[in-house]
Amino acid sequence: TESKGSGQLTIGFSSKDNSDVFVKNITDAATAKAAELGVKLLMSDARGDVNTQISDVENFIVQDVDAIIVIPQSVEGSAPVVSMCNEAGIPIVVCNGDIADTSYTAFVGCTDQESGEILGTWMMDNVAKGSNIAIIEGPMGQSGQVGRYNGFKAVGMLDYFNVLSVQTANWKRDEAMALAEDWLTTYGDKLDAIVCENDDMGMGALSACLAAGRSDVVVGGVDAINDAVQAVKAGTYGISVLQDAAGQGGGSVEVAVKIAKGEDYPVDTRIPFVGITAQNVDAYLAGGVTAITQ
Amino acid sequence: MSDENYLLEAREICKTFSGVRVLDHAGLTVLPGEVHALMGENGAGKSTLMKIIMGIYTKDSGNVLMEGQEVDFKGPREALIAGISMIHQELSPIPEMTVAENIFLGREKKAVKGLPFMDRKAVNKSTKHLLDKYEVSDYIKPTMKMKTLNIAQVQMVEIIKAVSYDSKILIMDEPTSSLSDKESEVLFKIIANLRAQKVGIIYISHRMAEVFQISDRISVLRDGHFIGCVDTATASHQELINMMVGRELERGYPHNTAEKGDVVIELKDMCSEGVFEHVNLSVRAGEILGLAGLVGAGRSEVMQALVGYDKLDSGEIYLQGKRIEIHHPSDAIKHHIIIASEDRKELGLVFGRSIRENIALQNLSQVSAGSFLKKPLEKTLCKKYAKEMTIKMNNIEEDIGSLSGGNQQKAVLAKCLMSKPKVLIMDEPTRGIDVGAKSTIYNIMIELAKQGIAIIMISSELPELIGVADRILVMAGGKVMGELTDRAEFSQHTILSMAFGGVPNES
Amino acid sequence: MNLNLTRQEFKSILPRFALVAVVLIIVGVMSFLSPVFMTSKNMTNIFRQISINGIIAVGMTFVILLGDIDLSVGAVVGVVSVFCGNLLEQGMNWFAVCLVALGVAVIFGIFNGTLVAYFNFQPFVATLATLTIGRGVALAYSDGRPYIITNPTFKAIGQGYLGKVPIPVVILLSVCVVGFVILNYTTFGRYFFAVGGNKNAARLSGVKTKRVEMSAYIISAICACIVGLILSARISSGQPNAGEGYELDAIAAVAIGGTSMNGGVGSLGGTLLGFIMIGLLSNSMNLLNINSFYQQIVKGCLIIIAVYVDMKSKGDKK
Amino acid sequence: MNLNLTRQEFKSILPRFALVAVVLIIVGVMSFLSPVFMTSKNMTNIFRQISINGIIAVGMTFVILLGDIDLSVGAVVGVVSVFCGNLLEQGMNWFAVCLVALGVAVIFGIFNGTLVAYFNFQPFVATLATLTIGRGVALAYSDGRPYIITNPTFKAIGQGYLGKVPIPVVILLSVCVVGFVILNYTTFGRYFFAVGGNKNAARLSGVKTKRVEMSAYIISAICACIVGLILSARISSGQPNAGEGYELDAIAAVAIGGTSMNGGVGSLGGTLLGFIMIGLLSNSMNLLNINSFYQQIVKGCLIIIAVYVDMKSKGDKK
Ligand SMILES: Nc1ncnc2c1ncn2[C@@H]1O[C@H](COP(=O)(O)OP(=O)(O)OP(=O)(O)O)[C@@H](O)[C@H]1O
Ligand SMILES: Nc1ncnc2c1ncn2[C@@H]1O[C@H](COP(=O)(O)OP(=O)(O)OP(=O)(O)O)[C@@H](O)[C@H]1O
Ligand SMILES: [Mg+2]
Ligand SMILES: [Mg+2]
Repeated sequence: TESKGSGQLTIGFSSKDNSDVFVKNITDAATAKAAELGVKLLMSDARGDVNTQISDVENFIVQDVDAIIVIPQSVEGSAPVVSMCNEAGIPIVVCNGDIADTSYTAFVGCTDQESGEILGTWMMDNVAKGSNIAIIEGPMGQSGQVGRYNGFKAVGMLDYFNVLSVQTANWKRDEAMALAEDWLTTYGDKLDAIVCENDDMGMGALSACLAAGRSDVVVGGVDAINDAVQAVKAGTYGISVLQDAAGQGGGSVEVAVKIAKGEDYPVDTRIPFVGITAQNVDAYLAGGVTAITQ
Repeated sequence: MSDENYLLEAREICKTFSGVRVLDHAGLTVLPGEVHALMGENGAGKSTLMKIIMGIYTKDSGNVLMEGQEVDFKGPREALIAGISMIHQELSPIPEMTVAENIFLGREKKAVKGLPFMDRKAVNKSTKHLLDKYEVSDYIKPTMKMKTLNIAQVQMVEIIKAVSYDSKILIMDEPTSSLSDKESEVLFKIIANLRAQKVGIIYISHRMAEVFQISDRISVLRDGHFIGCVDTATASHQELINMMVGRELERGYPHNTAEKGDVVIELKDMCSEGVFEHVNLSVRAGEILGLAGLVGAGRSEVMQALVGYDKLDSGEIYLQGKRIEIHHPSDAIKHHIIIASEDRKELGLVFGRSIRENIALQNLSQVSAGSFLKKPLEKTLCKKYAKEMTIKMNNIEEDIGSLSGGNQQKAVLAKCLMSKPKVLIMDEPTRGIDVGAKSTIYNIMIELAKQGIAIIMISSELPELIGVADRILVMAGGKVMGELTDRAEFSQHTILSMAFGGVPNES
Repeated sequence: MNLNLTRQEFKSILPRFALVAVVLIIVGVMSFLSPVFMTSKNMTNIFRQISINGIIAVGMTFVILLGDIDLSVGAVVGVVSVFCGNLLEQGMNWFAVCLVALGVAVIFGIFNGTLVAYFNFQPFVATLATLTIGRGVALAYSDGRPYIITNPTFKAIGQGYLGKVPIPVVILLSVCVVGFVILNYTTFGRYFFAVGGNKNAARLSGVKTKRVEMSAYIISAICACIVGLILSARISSGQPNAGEGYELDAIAAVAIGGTSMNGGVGSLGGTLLGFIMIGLLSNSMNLLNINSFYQQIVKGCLIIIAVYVDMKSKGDKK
Repeated sequence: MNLNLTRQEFKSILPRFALVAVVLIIVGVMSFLSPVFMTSKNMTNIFRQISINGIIAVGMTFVILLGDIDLSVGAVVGVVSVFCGNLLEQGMNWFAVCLVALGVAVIFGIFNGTLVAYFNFQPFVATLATLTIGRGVALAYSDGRPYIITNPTFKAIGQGYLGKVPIPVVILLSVCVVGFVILNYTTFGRYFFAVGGNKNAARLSGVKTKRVEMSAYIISAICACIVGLILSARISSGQPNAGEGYELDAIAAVAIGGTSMNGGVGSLGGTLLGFIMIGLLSNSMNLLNINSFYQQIVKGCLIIIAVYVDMKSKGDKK
């Protein structure tokens, strides 16, 4: 094709939902990296719909791109894209989350379960055994929700504490806030901690607690979004588990380019999670991810 | 006479709507080949009785017998199958479907027997046949959409549809209320034909002359009671009116004795492309100007353009000698130029809202301070006007839609009166109104004329126009064909010949 | 005063009773099932949570009374949220921000109103397009990122109290009262019923129907704007996704309240009961710790029951 | 044959032209802008992607022709998806699974139909409740987790080809043809126009209006079921969240196609153009690599333009 002829590589990037801040961070990093490497990056956005994601990949295949990067919307539902790419002979790099069909060319991302494990372990270290906790989940079935909940389970957090309630707030701040408000009235002083599967919900829960004068309730989440990190610094938010968006976005483009150029490439890159807590928040704010991953 | 002779018999029918008894042991009998007229004031329960026979409403008690057998239809479908069809008082065309589809709705011809495929050609052909037979194929075609027909054409289609069922019994609920004399004649021919075929016809109408012309017997309902049944041959107008209203009524039309003042309104060279052209007219204070013409002459259109409802391409309007601009009906209302529309369902009333709100709608400035409503005042005033118009109702807060047709018309007039008109345009003001109410309306018109109001009256009932108007303008094809200024000149013959003379030959 | 109610008058009050009864039953059952339900703290919670849906539903009532629908309110909430977030971040005065937000919302209202009233668009289509455009604008403007709101005065709109009453609840009450007065005690309000019942008849009666239609969308947009402000203040951030799906909850509240989607019939009192019922339900199920999946099933069923009971009590024949 | 078109006849053809013109303009501009656009591979893609929205839109046309609306289709897709996923996982035969799915969908259709036709619910409210219940059922049944589908025959429904044509496209075409024949050539189909145009008149003419209304919801549910099957096969899994928001796209397609939300006026041909336009647009913008946020803005604007052009060409006065 044209792109191949002109020597410039074209890479298709199928994102799951760019209106999700964390995902947007990945895609922005990918765009930046592509510009840096001088490759053309086609960005598509499935807006949270598996079917759209499959369509997006179909469109990339038609355009005969040199490699495709996918942030799977659904572990199982997005799986057909892998075989589609394989049939079309286009290398596929899976980014950020797991996908059911593991015959992809390479993986750059993390294991969602790990973030759940880090969050769970920190909670067990910082909140007394047998305390009463509540858990706010993401939309059921999404890899973030499944993986993080499994992480809680794996480190034994669910048994370590007395879990009062588990509800979903669909990654949304206002829904989490309403939920937390209702819990604070239902359980009153009994409630010791709220574990959230992401920071947006964590911020909602935190606001509810502070508004009710309950700064003693320990709240934690995942993603290290801006206000969450600020809250950690202010001492109101327990922990925010950082997932290195830039590492994933940039990394996946690097890998894809290597594959397209026929160079050696790492098949499975796992970017580790790091918990941002009162101990390392200043270092993180000063030096970014690298400052705390050393 | 034994029961078996009756084609249809309704006995001791009772019906209550939300606690109000509408029919109280009412009944009716129909013989084969008979035209049985049913009369009564607005809200007497005529339509309700018919709807019970058709299975549209369920009766509280009583029986309906068809050819001696008791029947109890669960819906119009069963009645149609059993051989009763009905022309409904409220026209209900399906606007987006063709004439043919409307006529054959519910009994479409199938292309292959047993399969649900429709044979459009056959349906169109049968419709063409029907339209030819009833002499309306000049201006109604099978493939025309209903929405393109005017109200008289729609009425003709509904008549043809009801007739085409070849029923044993045909109920006609005010079939001529939207027809001019020309179409009415077609209908009477149809009726004569059916009568010869031994079809039983129930004919509801408020037009006395018509009833005497075509019926064999006349039954009268009053307040849901059966009052009596008389043979048309031996009955007199006065007797029937007494039966209907239960009191003596002055006969004939009241004469407008109001003093004529200066010209109140004058229209100059009003044009609207394709609808009417170069219409000039003026009305003086205290004068009643009659507008005559066949249906489709464009009378309503001129008046609706005058009040700013329809578009006006050119023309000047002078009110009391001063040129005024009207771009929206609110402008007309500000100038006290008020119209009572011919189509109360579409343009006159807001169904689903109370009588009070409907009467007050265009007069809110009278019952508000700034933009805030004075509700008690609103209620009192509306009640006053409703009473003046003798609206038969339980409560002013009732839904306007629960009133009988005639009473709805009275509500429209009440609303107009409340606007304190200088110029009052009454488009078919007595459509579907009973004799008692008609004379009330004529008297009100004269009363208003005496107050110096200029009145423009459009009517398709020539006797009424001749009786009430001081001056008559005849329109045809959107043009004014002529003017009759001398009451002595007024005659149905002259008016009709002018009205026909102007109709350009349509092919 | 005459205390003898006529049948008619009784009937016009009865519909309220049926819905009120449903609400009271929920309250009764809940105070039995959950000890904290009837506490003032929980009641405060319920009303604060209700205020979001409630304010939008009030605006939606005006639109639905015309037989129209406004699907764009959720998107307007999102647009308002990102504008506020951005402007506050740039240090603009909180009051000026509110005014700008109002201006932006009114533009959306005028856009809807123009399409529907002057270009004869079907309301569903016009506002669906506006919804799509609005969400796109919110996302494009913010590049999909939330803004952090730190301005304490602004945050008070969502988090503060007036005496013991949360400010969102105060705003909700004010909006309800204003809406109620407009609809029931002004000529302008009366026009909504007339235009919704029969647009042509209303026009012939001198009502400027296009203006009424335009105002409905502007009112709806203003309510969405207020919600956008409250929500952003409540979650301390300007989020492009804010308000997603709010239109459906608001429409549900209006419909439960007995306002006909065909226009001409309805009341704000009904809408009030509608959103109270929805809010009560969701709070109750949270208190009872019912699984969110089953919550949805229960919510759907309760909508049906409430509407059914309401219809029966009105003896409605559609 | 008479080739002189009357004004009437010409007007009834013109509406198509305006929409066709919009579609052709998009195609023209795109084949100029993107070299891959006109390739057969891309066309195959477009039609495969369209099929999901298209099939739902066909069913929705029947409902909207009555002046009703069906918001529950997306939820029915979700319910069908989890049932299929679960039953296939248990090793049930693919055809039996399809039948069970059909049965489940029809139950939802009957539920909607009963509420609307027999209990006089407003369609918006009834189907909104069904949407909530349906999604709750899908989530509760699956406990929020997807089922993996491995059955190759079943997967072919979404991923296979008949000759060179993808099976979803074959199904879409069949659904369109069947729908077109029903609507235009059967008495049953004409009743949709009659009931939508004037329900009372249709009833007085002996049409069983309740049954017609019931059938519309069943047809719509069946179409949603077919989409549920195709979608599950395409994504090789039974997902409780499948089909979220599909109702709005389908309604947009129907509305762009010129079917009035008030009922009585419309055509399947219009709907066809409607969903083709939406699909084309989204494919085009993806090929042009337009930022997804701006895509939404463009999509909203194009809906408005298409509807406007269509209305103008019809000389519609609402
Ligand atoms: N659906 C209804 N609900 C409530 N009341 C009704 C209903 N239909 C009719 N009525 C009432 O029943 C009474 C009789 O009405 P009906 O339509 O039978 O009168 P009518 O004799 O046909 O009058 P008109 O000559 O004006 O047509 C009226 O008082 C009317 O208000
Ligand atoms: N469906 C239609 N399509 C086009 N023109 C129409 C249609 N119906 C009526 N017209 C035209 O509009 C004009 C007026 O029609 P309309 O029947 O309202 O007249 P009218 O004199 O007001 O009759 P009425 O006696 O009912 O008051 C006529 O010139 C007629 O040709
Ligand atoms: Mg009657
Ligand atoms: Mg007329």
